[in-house]
Amino acid sequence: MSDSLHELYQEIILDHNRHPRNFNKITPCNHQAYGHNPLCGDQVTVYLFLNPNNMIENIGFNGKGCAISIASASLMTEKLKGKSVPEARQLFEHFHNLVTGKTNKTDLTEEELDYLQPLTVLSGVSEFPMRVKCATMAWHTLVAAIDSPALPTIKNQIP
Amino acid sequence: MSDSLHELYQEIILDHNRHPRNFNKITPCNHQAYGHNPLCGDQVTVYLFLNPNNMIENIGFNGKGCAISIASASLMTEKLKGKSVPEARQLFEHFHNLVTGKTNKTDLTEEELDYLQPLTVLSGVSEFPMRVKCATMAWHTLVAAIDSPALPTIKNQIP
Amino acid sequence: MQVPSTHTPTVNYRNDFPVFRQKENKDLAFLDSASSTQKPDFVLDNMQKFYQSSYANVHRGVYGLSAKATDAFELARQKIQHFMGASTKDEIILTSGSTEAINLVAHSFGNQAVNQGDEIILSQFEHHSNIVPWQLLGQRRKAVIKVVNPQPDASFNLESFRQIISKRTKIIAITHVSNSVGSILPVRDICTLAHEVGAAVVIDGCQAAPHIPVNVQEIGCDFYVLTGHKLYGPTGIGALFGRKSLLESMPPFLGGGHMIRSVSFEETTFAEPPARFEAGTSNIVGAVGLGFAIDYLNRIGFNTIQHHEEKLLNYLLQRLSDIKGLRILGNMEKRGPVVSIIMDSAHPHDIATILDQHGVAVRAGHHCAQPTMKWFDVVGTTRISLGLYNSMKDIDQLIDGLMHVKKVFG
Amino acid sequence: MQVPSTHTPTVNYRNDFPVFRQKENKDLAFLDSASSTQKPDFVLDNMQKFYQSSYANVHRGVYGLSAKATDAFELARQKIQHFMGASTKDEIILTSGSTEAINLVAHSFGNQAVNQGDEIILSQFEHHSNIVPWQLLGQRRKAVIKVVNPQPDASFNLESFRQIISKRTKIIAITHVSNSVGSILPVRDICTLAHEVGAAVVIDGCQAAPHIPVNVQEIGCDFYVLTGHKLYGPTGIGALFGRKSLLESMPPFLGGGHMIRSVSFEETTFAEPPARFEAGTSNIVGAVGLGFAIDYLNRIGFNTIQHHEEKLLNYLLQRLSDIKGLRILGNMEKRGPVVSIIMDSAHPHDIATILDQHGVAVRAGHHCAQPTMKWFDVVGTTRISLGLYNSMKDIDQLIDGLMHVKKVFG
Ligand SMILES: Cc1ncc(COP(=O)(O)O)c(C=O)c1O
Ligand SMILES: Cc1ncc(COP(=O)(O)O)c(C=O)c1O
Repeated sequence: MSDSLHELYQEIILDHNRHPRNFNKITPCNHQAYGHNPLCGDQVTVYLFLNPNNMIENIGFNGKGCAISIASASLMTEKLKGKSVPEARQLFEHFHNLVTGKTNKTDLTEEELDYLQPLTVLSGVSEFPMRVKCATMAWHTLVAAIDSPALPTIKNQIP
Repeated sequence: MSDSLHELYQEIILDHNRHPRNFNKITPCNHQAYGHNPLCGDQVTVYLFLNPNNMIENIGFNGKGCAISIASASLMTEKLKGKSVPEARQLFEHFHNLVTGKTNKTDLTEEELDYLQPLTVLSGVSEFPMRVKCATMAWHTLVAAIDSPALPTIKNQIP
Repeated sequence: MQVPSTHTPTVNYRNDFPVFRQKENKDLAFLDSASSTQKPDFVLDNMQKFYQSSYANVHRGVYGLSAKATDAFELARQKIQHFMGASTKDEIILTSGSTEAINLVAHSFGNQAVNQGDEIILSQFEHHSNIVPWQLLGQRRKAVIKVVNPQPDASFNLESFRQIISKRTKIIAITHVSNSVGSILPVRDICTLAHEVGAAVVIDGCQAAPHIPVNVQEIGCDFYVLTGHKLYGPTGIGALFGRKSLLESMPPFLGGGHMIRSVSFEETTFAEPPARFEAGTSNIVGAVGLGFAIDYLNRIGFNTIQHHEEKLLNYLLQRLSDIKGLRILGNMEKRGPVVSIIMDSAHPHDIATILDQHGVAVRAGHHCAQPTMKWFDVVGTTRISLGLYNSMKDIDQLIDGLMHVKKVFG
Repeated sequence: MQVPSTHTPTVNYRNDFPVFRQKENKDLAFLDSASSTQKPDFVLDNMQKFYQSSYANVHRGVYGLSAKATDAFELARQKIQHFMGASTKDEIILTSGSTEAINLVAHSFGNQAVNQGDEIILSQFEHHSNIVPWQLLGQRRKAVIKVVNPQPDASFNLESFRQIISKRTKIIAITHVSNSVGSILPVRDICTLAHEVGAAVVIDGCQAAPHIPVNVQEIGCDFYVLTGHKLYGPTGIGALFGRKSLLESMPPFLGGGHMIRSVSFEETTFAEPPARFEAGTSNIVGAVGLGFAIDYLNRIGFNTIQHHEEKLLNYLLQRLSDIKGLRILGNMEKRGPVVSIIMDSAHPHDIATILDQHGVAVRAGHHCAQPTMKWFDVVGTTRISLGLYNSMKDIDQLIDGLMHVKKVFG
């Protein structure tokens, strides 16, 4: 197994693929968006519950996709629960730089690694340009969910 | 001047181009057709008066075209006046073979040369494949005129 | 690392293809020919020579170069005519690919043949290029699209067509060989059936022409399309066969130079087919190149091609069937050299990435055939497709890679 | 036999073009570039290399070759973007040529922008490819075609457009440079004028792009088309610039693979531009080749190109004006390097045949611009058009040939 492949399919990624976290439609939910890669047919829906302070109080997803896209979505939900919207956007920027190879993992400081972890396990994607979209699809869909108008009915629904 | 060019633009051709014979709409006229080469815009109309014995009693043409097409039309009208329709068709076949190079002028017997003359002056066209259409346009139009339904009104018109 | 194959191919067409002489591709197992084929030296070198010594615009120049180019271009049309078994070269229209060809038929033929409430029949296994143009036609003409389903084994039988066809059927548009799972449709019988109700049959031959001999007269179809880049030819060129009597009654599709008889702002009249359907400057060198690709195939001969590819296909199917947790879509008796697989544990994208690391090029995804994917209830597949240059070794290399996938994903 | 020229060209681009190295073309004066240009080694060799080492279908494969091909293809789009001065590469649609590009606009934009009684304005000097698609649109939408006439010197002024334009004008489709007589249209001012009444401007840049720098943002047009084979690039490829906001609101033209978001028999949704307008497999290598042609031109630079061609054009016009009984169509101050001539005594076809015997390639006929011919009241012309590889010697050879024509026809 080549090094880059090893890097790409780390055990933690395979684990998140097999057992994706937060793999459900959350309730209550006040923002959601659907993402879709027409080239491969992969699809993801991201569900958010943002509180009045613009904080991600809860997050979930479901969909179909390759190991990279499922693991990335799963890791994202773990990472973002409890983060503010501006923090989430900033994390996406850093994550994007990492998987496109704009930032090199080995150049990151301890502090930065700490800030990004465990998302850094996906840095191996940068060696596979055709797979960058897989790694970022959930994140793009997250941004779409944040930017979409709130769904008041669901927010106020009685469980 | 190259030999083939010399052969193409013989004095007799240039003369027929400058002074085309039978260059007019004849009266009476009972068959006519319009021919047109969309690639160069050249156009010719052939007018016929066929008598009840299927004899070309009179023939004329007009139009616009290159030296080859005008000379060919002019020579054709000279040749065909007084010929029967089957004779005209046969002449076209021989002429066609000549200008496409299927028959070589030098292979013709005295008798054949005599039969075809003066159309043989156009045999030089066979060296210029892109010009074959110029030499045959009037003849194709002639056939179209023969095959078109008779125009009784013109046939019977009082001059 | 590779399981050594006990088979040796009789002829090595691989040597004809420069791509495999590149250092980095020496061990490449290219198993994505259904997407696009590699090009042999014969085609590339002759196209190059044409550009270098005989190139000019066609049909329009009195001068020598233009005459040469025109002859080469029309000779290519003739080669395509014979390749498709058309009765005259005026039945061959050169297009930019099969997609343009199908759209041309959908507009020029479809707009006048199809009226409100009429039916267009497609098969469930069409490529998007043979679906979307008909949907757009359906919208324009308020016509209905009807779909013929395959048998459980993914083959198609005539009976399913007979059940759906009706007097309102105006067009049947079907693939000859499915690009995603390899089903071969009974095109000849479908044509007979269609003509009983006066419907026209359009056949998408993209995946058939590289593998089996095509004869439009024997098939009895009204339109047949193929594309050059899947036929060992250049990109940007395709051909449409259309029955002469139909072509003659069809209005033009694109407007432009060459397809006219005369133009004025008041009135424009159009040329005879095929010129009427070839607006603007054609892909001259593309057509010439497709002609050379046909020469190349003819020189090998379809007997040999079929023999070679069938042997490979059987070996491929046999080796795949040995892998547990791997499913082949469709278990019909006969198929084109295209196989779609599903692995329980791994997604097609992940499979393709791992195979790529093994020097195996396959395609992952929906293969522009989303309805086929839906039929099998999958998002996508991993597709293995064969070409002339493939050998047993390529298949061994593939199997080796698939074993690795299993190691990673269990 | 030739009148020796006292001029010597500073650079000999001729050496870059393999066609002139062929024995039989050593003395060829190729003066038909407006019909199609010859191709430099740089373009041919790089296309060949691409086919030999980086070819695969684009956008669809996970494997290395496909990624390489996709990068090259998208890089070509970027080169075209910069060449045309578009603000993003999503505004560049790759087509099979300018003819398809214009038809695309006439359908996807025209069908929704033009309604019964609306007006489409053309100039009198359009190529058939920029007439027929608008006539067909006019028929579909029951709209009116209006034509702007040139000045007596064959130039166009803004005033003539102002007189014809109205609130009902929805599209102005004009050539940048006339392909038959070389008139240059005031495209920038026409765009300003058009936008005052809310009309869109479509510019046919086929004859401009090889000779003058084009910047769609400076011009301010809504659509601009060019074609590869007249730009020292391969056949079968063209490009359409479309303003992003317009493209986004336009429905697709051709249906097929790649242009969709999702397909089912019930409902199909379409991709964003440019993919929405690129159905099926593109002319991948054609696009890459066009990119190399642009590289070639950029390397020389338009300053140098314009300087070279203007010098030749002036010399050509001067030498032609010395010939009695020869008339140049149009005596405007500025023109593209395209000159149509009429000789009193000889028909264009005869002139071209005699010139061919002198090794001079020119075009005789209507140049797919019958309305222009009618405007000048001629059936056709002999057209001399210049390219990078031409030199004073070519023009001397032409003049020599024309003297011969006079000897034959008086
Ligand atoms: C001004 C002009 N427009 C359009 C065209 C047609 O372009 P294409 O060759 O891409 O069909 C041409 C050339 O033939 C042209 O000169
Ligand atoms: C069955 C089938 N039809 C149509 C197409 C589209 O052809 P083109 O590549 O010419 O657009 C393809 C290939 O993509 C195909 O496999």
